[in-house]
Amino acid sequence: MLAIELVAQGLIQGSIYALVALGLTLVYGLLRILHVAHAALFTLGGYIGVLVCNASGSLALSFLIAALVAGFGGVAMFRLAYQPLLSKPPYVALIASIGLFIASEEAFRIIFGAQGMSFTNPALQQQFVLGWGLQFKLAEILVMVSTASIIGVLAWLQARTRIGIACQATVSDPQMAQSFGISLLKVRDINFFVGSALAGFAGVWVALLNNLVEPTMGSVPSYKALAIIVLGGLSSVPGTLAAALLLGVIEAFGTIYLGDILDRNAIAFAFLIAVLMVRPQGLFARS
Amino acid sequence: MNYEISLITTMAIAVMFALSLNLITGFCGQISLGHATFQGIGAYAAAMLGKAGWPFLATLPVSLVLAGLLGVIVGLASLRVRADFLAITTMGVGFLFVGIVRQQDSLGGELGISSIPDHGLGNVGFMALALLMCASVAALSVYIKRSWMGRVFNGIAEDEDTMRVLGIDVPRYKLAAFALGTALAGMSGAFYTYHLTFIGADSFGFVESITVLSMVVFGGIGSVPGVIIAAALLSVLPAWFQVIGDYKLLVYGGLLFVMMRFSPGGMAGLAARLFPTSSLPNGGKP
Amino acid sequence: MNLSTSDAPLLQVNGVTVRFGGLTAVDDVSFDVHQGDLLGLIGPNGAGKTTMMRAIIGVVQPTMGSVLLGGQSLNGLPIHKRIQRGMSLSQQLVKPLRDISIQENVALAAASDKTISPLRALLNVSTERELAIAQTELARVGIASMASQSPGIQPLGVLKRLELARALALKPRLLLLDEPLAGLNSQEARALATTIAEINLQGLTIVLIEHNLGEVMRICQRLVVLDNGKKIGDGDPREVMADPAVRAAYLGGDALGASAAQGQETLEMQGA
Amino acid sequence: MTVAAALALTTLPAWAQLKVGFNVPLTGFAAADGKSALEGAKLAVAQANAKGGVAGQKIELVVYDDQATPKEAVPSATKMVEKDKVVVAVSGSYSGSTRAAASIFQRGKIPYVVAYAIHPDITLAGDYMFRVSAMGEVQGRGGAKLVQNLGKKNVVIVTLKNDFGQALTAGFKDAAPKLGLNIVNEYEYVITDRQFGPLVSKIKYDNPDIIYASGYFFTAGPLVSQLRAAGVTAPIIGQEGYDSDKFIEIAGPASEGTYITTSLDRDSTAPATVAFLADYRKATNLGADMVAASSFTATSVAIEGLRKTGGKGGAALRDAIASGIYDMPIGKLEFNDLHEVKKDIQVQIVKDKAFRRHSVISDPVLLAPPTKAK
Repeated sequence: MLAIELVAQGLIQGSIYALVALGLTLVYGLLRILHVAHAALFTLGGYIGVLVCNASGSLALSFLIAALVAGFGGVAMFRLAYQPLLSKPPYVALIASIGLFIASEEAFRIIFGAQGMSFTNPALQQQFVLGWGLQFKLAEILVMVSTASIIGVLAWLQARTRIGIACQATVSDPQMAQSFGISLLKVRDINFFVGSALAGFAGVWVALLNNLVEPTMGSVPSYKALAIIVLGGLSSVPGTLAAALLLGVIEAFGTIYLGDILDRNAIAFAFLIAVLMVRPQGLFARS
Repeated sequence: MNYEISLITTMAIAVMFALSLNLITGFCGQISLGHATFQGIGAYAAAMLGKAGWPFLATLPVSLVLAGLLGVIVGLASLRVRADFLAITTMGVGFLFVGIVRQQDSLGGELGISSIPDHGLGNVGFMALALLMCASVAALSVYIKRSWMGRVFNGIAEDEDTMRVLGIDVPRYKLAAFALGTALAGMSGAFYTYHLTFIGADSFGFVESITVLSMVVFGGIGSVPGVIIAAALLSVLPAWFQVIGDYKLLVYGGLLFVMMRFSPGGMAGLAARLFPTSSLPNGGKP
Repeated sequence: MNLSTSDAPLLQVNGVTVRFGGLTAVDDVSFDVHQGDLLGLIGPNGAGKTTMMRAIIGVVQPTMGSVLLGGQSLNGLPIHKRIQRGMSLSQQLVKPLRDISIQENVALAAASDKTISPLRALLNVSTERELAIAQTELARVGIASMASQSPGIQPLGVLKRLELARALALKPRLLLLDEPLAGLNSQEARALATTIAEINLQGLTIVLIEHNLGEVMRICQRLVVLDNGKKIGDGDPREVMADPAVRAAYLGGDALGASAAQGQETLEMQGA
Repeated sequence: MTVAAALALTTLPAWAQLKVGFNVPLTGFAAADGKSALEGAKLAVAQANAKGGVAGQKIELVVYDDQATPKEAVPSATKMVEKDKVVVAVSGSYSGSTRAAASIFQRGKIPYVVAYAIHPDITLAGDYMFRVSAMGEVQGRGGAKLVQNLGKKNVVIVTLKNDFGQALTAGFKDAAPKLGLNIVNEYEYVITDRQFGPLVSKIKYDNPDIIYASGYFFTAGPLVSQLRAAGVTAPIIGQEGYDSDKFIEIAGPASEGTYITTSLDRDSTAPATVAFLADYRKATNLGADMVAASSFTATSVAIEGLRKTGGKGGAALRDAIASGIYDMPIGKLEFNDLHEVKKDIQVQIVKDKAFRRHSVISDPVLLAPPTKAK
């Protein structure tokens, strides 16, 4: 069944989108910043993943270190770049973020080379035949499974733990949260850490799926993730997840059936604009 | 001399383009991440007409009007969404434009349009005309800033809700800013076409939209002299940056970041801080 | 002193209901405002006063009912159209434009005939007339001497008067004041209330939301009382306040006038 | 400033006198190819200077980064003509920037030798333009011929949506009916795509005999590996964009058996090719690819022209370059009246993690480059 296969491929791509866009949503919800440089942490994760895996041979270790490095990178970005700009008009942080992103892409190119890097022994390449002519790489299946479980765990943490509830409270009313003794700075740190770690994690997955990390690998996610959080209604985690998966599936069908009218990026944005004309607040936002 | 003439023409076109965005983003406070689309509309209109035998000067008004029309349409659509979304919708329009042009064989598709006929003004004449139009756009900007329109724009940029309570038809003013800014971008596009004699869809993509926004912000959002200096500098910076070769874009991105981080008012803001006596009205918003 | 009541009321509020989701903020409220009135719209926190005001000015559209100005329905009109028809609003949160002077802030309102369309605004540069009007209005509210200063550094008392001058510069037939005294100390509040009464005496019709009941009682000729979105009183201030239903509503919420000087309506604002 | 620029980017001494301009994408999306191109050109200059330069003068390569965009190429080309006063220029860049620069060099009457940009308009810009590689359409026709040679019939075409990919596909589709091929389906993708899942699924259902897919190593690597992972076993034909060891590294075992049509035969016994491959490895510690070989060739052609004119430029140099016959790593070259080269197409196949010679396509009619008449 071609349709099923296309849906599956859409979900694989959508999972990656979701991992990257979630971090953006957390940041937007908290600080109202369109954090373009988030995609640089995704690229950073990819590079760390390949480097660690090639050096140590352990994929698990490479996921862990990539997520940690990207996570701390995100916190550093927040502290050094965004925190001092919070009182400024929003475009200031947006442009600063764009500048940071351009500089990071170039830094990756200068440090790691323009040619990109690959795993010497790419893991999870085993093939799974699922019947009905469906066949996937192990990595493709695992990216969906791990995205689903990570987001599930996050949702649980957010609903059940003190710090999770504090984060939610901070998003809906920072002043109120502060008056209840929640440290704004701590909540922001945690959000940046978690969001960025997810992006780093996604970077390793993409490195595995393509067996290639490049300096420019973040450029598509940088703007596509913005479209996704808008579609999801800005700062809604379930909305972002749904929008990411939906966009993945739409792109999958679009590239096959609309390929000679519009390219993949144009399809994504045509969809975005069409949705906004009908539902100006986004697909999944509470109005 | 041709090198200098070419550089000055490049600068003049960039300044025109940046000032056109400054009307929308600087004066009226509406962030656009797709402004290159409108330069593209003007550029393609001029290229198609030029190839059909129109003289250069006749393509200018058509480019202007076409880009302005599209600007109004995009503006109308954008008014439906909340302010936060505007940046993203305009970005989407940019990707749509590139996607559509790439697919149109009549617009040259991926291959773009080359062998655009000569403008017939000579290099010096063309430069002079570009400078003249650039000066006109600058004069118009200064005039708008002094007119009641500029005062209202300034108010909308700072606080739309208050302007509404003052009886201002905010959507119409935003549309007016879009129409003016995009029309002037279209005109800069016609100059671009005849200057480079080659255009392709990627010449008006996301990167170009970001670049022009950077020019505006770098100069000092809303400050006419600041934006002129920034656009003139940044448009030829890559040529100067040849010296630092490999590190060019790194420095460019870094500069943008450092400027925003330490002087969000751009160069105009920096100047206002360094020379507190010199008054740069509105340029140096804290 | 009042101009004699003309046949049609200046403002008619007819059965206005405003719902947000399941919450009914204003419930079937009707009242008229006549030419020359100084009407106080009062009620405890969460009574629906601000929502009522927003329905009149057009920030929210009523779910049911209608608002008429000079006999013409305002239903469906955006804010700026209502203002062009002769209303103006002085907001509770004072938000002046910070990078222009106090006088220029008021002049922006005084230029309403020049800024009615972008094209007309583009073709008009001169500011003399508007600056003169602004100076007059600033004198009217008693801050003429601060005209050239920046609004960014002013105390709240001055900002409240700036806000009032800006509303006056629109040359309204009906002036809506949303808690003009909130945040002021009693001396400042008394002075501003006196200014408002004087402006009314000059012939301008005013509707006022206020928590400071002392001043309301002193200057208003008529009160409309809301509680839980419903109108529970309408008439002469002393008679209305003597009504047991009104007293009960106030005692159930705030003590009479106690917290009035602070006048925070945050909950109600968020409900909107 | 110019001297400083040259110093920063080349290893040559400042007293060099004969300037050869070189525009190349060193930053931006094409930086990977730009690096190879620059190494190739530098090698050509170094070899010429080691032999004493031209007419007693050293050759200096004046390098400009054009980011592969026309906007950067125009000021660079103007500067080369006006300020640096280069006697000859070489393009180590993509079609967009090369097209924009071409008219400037033509106007300045400076011969411009293009390494690997494939757009037809380039040589149409005028008589000072030269191109050492086969145009996209010609290569595309060669691809169709290869399908026929392999005895296959039903083809799926996957086109990279840029001028390179579209020119290849146009040529392929032009020749396909004449060769009795059946195009089952056609797909396009953009240069930023790395995930081809939906496309791969669809191709599996098309069940073609063979796949003709244009792209660069960074798109082709993931594409080929994903096709194989999904169980598509049909052979894949790529082109010179694949021609990089990076392709084999990215696609891994999936790259085995992939054909490419290119201009560099790594198993060639021709002395020029053997020497180039060895010298390039010695100079850079990397394996040469098509971009490096073509840029080396274009630069060498320019230098040989200079040698004939004794360092003089202008019309003399133009005529000298046009009349030469060159023995180059990418084959024996000779320019026609449009200054395009006629040459055979090398077919390489990936075998044991390396590109190996598969066959040579030689069809003087099908592979004829365009001429002035056309």
